[in-house]
Amino acid sequence: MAQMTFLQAINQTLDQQMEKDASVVVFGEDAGFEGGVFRVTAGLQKKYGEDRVFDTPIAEAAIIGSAVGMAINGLKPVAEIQFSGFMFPGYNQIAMHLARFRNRSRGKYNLPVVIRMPMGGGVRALEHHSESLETLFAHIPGLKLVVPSTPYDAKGLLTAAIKDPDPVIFFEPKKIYRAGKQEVPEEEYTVEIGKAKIVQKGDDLTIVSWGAVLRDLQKALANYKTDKSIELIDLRTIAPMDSAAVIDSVKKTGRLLVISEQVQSFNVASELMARVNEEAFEYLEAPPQRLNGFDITVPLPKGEHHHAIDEKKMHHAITKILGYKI
Amino acid sequence: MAQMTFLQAINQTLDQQMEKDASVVVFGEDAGFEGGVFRVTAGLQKKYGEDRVFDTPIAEAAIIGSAVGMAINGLKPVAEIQFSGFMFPGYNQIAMHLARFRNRSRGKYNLPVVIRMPMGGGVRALEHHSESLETLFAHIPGLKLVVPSTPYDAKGLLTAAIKDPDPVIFFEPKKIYRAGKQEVPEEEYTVEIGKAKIVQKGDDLTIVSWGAVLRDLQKALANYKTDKSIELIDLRTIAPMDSAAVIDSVKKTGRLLVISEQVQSFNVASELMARVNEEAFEYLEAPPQRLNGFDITVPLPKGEHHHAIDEKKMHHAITKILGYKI
Amino acid sequence: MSIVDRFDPLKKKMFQVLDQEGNIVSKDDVPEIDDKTLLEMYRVMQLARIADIKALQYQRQGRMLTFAPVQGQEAAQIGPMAALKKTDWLSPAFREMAAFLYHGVTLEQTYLYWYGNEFGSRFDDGVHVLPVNVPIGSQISHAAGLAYAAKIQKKDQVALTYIGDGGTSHGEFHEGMNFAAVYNAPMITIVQNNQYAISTPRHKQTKSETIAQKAIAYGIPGVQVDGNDVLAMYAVVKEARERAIKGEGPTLIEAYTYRLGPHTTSDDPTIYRKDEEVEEWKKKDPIIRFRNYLINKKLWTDKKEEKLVQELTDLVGETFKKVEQSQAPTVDEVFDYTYETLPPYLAKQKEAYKAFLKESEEN
Amino acid sequence: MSIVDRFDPLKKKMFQVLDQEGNIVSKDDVPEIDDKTLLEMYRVMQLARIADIKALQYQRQGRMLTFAPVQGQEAAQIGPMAALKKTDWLSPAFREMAAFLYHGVTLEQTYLYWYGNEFGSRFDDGVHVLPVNVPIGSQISHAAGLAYAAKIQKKDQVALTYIGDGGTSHGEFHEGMNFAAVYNAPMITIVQNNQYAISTPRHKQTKSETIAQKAIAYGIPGVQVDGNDVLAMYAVVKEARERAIKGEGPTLIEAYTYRLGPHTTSDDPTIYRKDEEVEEWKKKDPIIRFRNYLINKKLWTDKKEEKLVQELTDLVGETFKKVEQSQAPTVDEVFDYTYETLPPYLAKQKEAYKAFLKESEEN
Ligand SMILES: Cc1ncc(C[n+]2csc(CCOP(=O)(O)OP(=O)(O)O)c2C)c(N)n1
Ligand SMILES: Cc1ncc(C[n+]2csc(CCOP(=O)(O)OP(=O)(O)O)c2C)c(N)n1
Ligand SMILES: [Mg+2]
Ligand SMILES: [Mg+2]
Repeated sequence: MAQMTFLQAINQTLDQQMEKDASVVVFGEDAGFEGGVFRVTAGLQKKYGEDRVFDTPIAEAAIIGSAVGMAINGLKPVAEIQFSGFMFPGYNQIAMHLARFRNRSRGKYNLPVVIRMPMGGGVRALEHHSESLETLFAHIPGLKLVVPSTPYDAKGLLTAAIKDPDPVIFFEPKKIYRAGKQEVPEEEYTVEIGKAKIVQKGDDLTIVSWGAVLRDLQKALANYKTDKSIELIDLRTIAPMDSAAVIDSVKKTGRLLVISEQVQSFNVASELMARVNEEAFEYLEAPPQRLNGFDITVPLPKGEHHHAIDEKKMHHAITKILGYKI
Repeated sequence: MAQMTFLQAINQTLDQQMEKDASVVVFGEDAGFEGGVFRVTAGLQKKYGEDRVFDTPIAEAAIIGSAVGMAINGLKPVAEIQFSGFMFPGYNQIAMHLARFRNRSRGKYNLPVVIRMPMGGGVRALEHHSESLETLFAHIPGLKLVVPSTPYDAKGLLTAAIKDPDPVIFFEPKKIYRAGKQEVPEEEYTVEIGKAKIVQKGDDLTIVSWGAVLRDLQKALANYKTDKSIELIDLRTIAPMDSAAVIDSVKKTGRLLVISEQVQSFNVASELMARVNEEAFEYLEAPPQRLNGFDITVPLPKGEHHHAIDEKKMHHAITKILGYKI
Repeated sequence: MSIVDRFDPLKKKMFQVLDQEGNIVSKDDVPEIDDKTLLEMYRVMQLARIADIKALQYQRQGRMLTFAPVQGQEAAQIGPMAALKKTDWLSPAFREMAAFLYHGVTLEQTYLYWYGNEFGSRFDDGVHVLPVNVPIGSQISHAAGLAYAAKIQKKDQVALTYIGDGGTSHGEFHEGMNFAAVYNAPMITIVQNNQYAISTPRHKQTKSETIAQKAIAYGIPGVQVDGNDVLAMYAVVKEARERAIKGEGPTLIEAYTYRLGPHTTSDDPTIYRKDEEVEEWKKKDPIIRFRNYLINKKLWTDKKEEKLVQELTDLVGETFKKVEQSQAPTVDEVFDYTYETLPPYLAKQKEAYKAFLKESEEN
Repeated sequence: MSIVDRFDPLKKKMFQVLDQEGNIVSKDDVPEIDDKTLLEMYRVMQLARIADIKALQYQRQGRMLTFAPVQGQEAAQIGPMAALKKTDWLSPAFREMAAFLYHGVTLEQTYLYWYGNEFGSRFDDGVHVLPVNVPIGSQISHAAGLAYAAKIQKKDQVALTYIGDGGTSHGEFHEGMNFAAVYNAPMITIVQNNQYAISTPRHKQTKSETIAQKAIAYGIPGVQVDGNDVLAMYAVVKEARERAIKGEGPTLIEAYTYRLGPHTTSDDPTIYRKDEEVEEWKKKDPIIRFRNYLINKKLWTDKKEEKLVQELTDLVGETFKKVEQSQAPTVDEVFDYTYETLPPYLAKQKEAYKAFLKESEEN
């Protein structure tokens, strides 16, 4: 066991999997020689050589498209998109090929591909560097999408992603890359993709969140005075979503609040609210609520606080849903 | 007034707007000389010349990107994407530029751009020719998205779209291009973007749909025997969505069913269900329901019927929600 | 001197081995191909032609779906595939039925695909052909990835990919080409320049005088070849394969050819091209040219021809019958290939649908 | 003979007017520029340089956000912009502060942008500059569209666009270039080949020997120019503009240059490049070279230099103060620019947020 940041946990996992499995290759813009703009892949090229760890031209479509080809021809590509906001030029390859090859070939070609992308806001960055694009992956059949919120889960989910026969989009909330350390086992382990985690048990309200926001939420909850007990769920996997865990919880608490950095319309909260409606309607003691960004372009840093989810907003939303009476 | 198909109504609208406004230009793959693979733009190049109506190279990013530039420099581009499934290579331009230029330039640059795309299934086509991608546009702040279901609305909405200062994605349900004629006025008129239409009044159930499915739904309703009265809403605009109209209706009926060709997760139904939860929860007499495709890749023609929404499925869903008792 | 060194695309010189009548124009360039292979090449060219003509007929009768005919482009496909090893990869566009058939895809599979069934894209084990690729240009980087994997795994293997003249305008073409070139990945790209992209003529697609010269942007060899000359296509790919295997990277081959049929069965080419033009190109028919060559070489006779055509016609007819009798996709098939394991929410959708179907049947 | 005809990119000949010391190497190529303009060019080069150095300092003090320095590339930006008319369009990438300043964007605006405020992208009326463009390559087709519109509206106007060496790998570069070329749109593309894309060196980006030769793929002229030579950059753009206006289409100009600073303020270039290399390039500083030329031409003196530097330093300091005192975006500003008219559901979000803020304040 060692104390590790989120970023170190990912780096160590890549190292471990490359060591164990010669078919794992790591690449992306600046991901080779310098180890990526965040240094997530630092040291890997030196250790495993330029064939297995390499810089690519600036060409997101080719990064994803070549990963498709590599996977078909015996490799396990772990590709990096420098920021999730730059995945758009590669979205054609993701949605039309990566997600579909298995179905298109009636199971002949599985694509064990992992696409890593730093995501989310809170780092005072330029335009296109702060997006939360969960919906664009979770809406596409055939993709998996995970978002760890702790170093432990980062390692476990990334290990699972690399071993997964299906393509996995691996979101890395960049705000927490270096925010705090946690004990992470040296040896290999997996965290199951598709399973949410109950972070805190409770009976009166279910709050669902994930990624960096979940971390802030934990602090906010610690500072929130109430005699009600709150169940906190870290969704961890956005697709395939563990809505069953959320629904079970809501059946118990009767109240659901989903908190994220996404824009509002068509976000994970809407889908969860829909599923809860479909399967736990009779249990609802209050209308499910969502707290998220607005339906606007993420503002540049001087205005980003408007869009961001801070403790005040969280407390406000919690008070509101707890206070709801039919 | 003349009897027109959906396709003719669009062609006539383009013709009319090009005639009235010299800044309107029409282009796309094969959209010039032959008038598009569906012949929607037939005759325009001959009438308005190659400068204003032209074929483009096969390059969706450049089609959208150049439309951005043209709009900034005084034109009103009406670009065609041959099938909505081929918009993906241009999605970067749509989501990162077309949708954002106004916000990015703090109002200096409006982009009066219309992107037309044939969409939806039911025409026994190849892969990528049957998608319903509403979510991918409606989730992006700054875009408008309309889907007419009648020749009359096609003309009115397209006219409104061309006159709109903001970018509009204009979906054309290809299944109904030539399905039936309707009286369409010769003179210019607009149908307001952002306003749903109550097709049929009712008190016991609100059904929301749009596009080609709405047409099938009308037939299905005619064949459905019930003593309950059903309110049918043609959403028409997906973004900005007229959720107020739906919510008002649900406040009256207490029941909501949303029917579409989309895949299920993160679709328009989820967002509508979320909004209804937020604003009309106390009025609900049954959990809002959705009938749509499954979370799978649209099957090739021999399997497409599984995914498609037929009358049987519609009747089944209606019976189910009408029969629900709390 | 290598073909690519002799045929600088900027000089607009096109590589040819056989002239329009099937006579040898350049003796030294005739590739060494054994008789058995020559005859197999001819057989598959004819098979593709007949299957193509029949598919169009079936389609007109409403018995087959949309279909992208290959007529006129058989040489541009059979020459290259014959120059490959069976373990080399083919990453196709959508008009490569002839290449498919030569490289191990069965006629039944190709027909099943155009019949609208995903099982038509599940090729047999050991067949190194990717499914039909509809989004223009996106197949290039698949090939780049296949080739890169071959290279670092030190396989004796290349990836050959096809694209149309129109496809070269796409960003995906550019990215895939550049990507493969940077890593010297063993890739071969063949642009079938059939003069049109649906209705859009070649000169509206790009201002470059040849497609081959686009290779210069990637620092790789490019060459324009008579795409109706099966021996020229064979020779140039053979050479490109050797370069690729030696670690010298990709080659861009422009196969100058013509689509004799419509773009697809939904297309009416008379709108955008003249009959005379089509007639001109019919004279350059790659099959006739190759047959003349074989006849000159005493490998072929009219009698053999008659027999082959009959045999292939029967085969095509029987195959189509089988395809028509094939089962429509089941509910399980429609759901179960989305992921390796069906996730719970999707399993629920499937079960609900099955229950609905059962209920409907019962009513 | 035109510059592009004399400097075939395949021969790797680079166009130059001034040598490293600012001496004229090719008399006939010295462009005609009046003294006032020459001095204005020099002034803005210095302004950009000083603003750049200061921005880096402010950023290190935590007073400014990420910023993409332009140091070393001033000539590649000022030469071209001086060769344009004010009504010509600039469609930039993100490292064109010098070009911005010359073409009418105020220093306050550029600073405000890098300070993290959208109003830094709202340029004054009549300033034909698009906002900073972050997604690599996507600005090219904006320029193609601007140029196309200029052409069919018969304006005396071109669109000039910038991209980096790394950007040329992108599909968006390819599509935009090809698009403009097909229509002979009056576009000029300048690739600032500063040898790196973040940490990735030029030779890992593409296998082509020059960037200029990529023009051949589009059937347009391409030329490699000494990007640290402001007169050469001026001359080549002047010529390209004439071609463009005559309806002869786009030109691809490779400005061979070097980024002296980090990629952005979050970048540590010592990881991927050697000090010696940087020192070599410092000797080629475009500002020193141009100053020597002006001194030789008796247009400049050390005294003038001292005065200018002081003046600009003050200006930059004062401007930054203003920017630091600027108002943070209001709630209305954050919402109201999404659409021309705020749609009901978004208005609701805004009102709810305002109510929340009011409530929070009250508590
Ligand atoms: C990304 C994308 N855009 C548009 C289409 C629609 N489309 C199908 S075939 C075709 C023309 C292709 O022309 P070319 O590349 O020359 O190939 P050919 O059909 O001549 O074999 C187009 C535009 C597509 N399949 N993919
Ligand atoms: C589509 C896209 N992918 C990735 C990035 C991240 N990124 C920002 S700058 C840069 C390198 C650009 O290199 P180059 O084009 O040479 O321009 P330079 O920075 O040298 O001026 C990268 C990869 C981006 N902005 N857009
Ligand atoms: Mg073609
Ligand atoms: Mg660079």
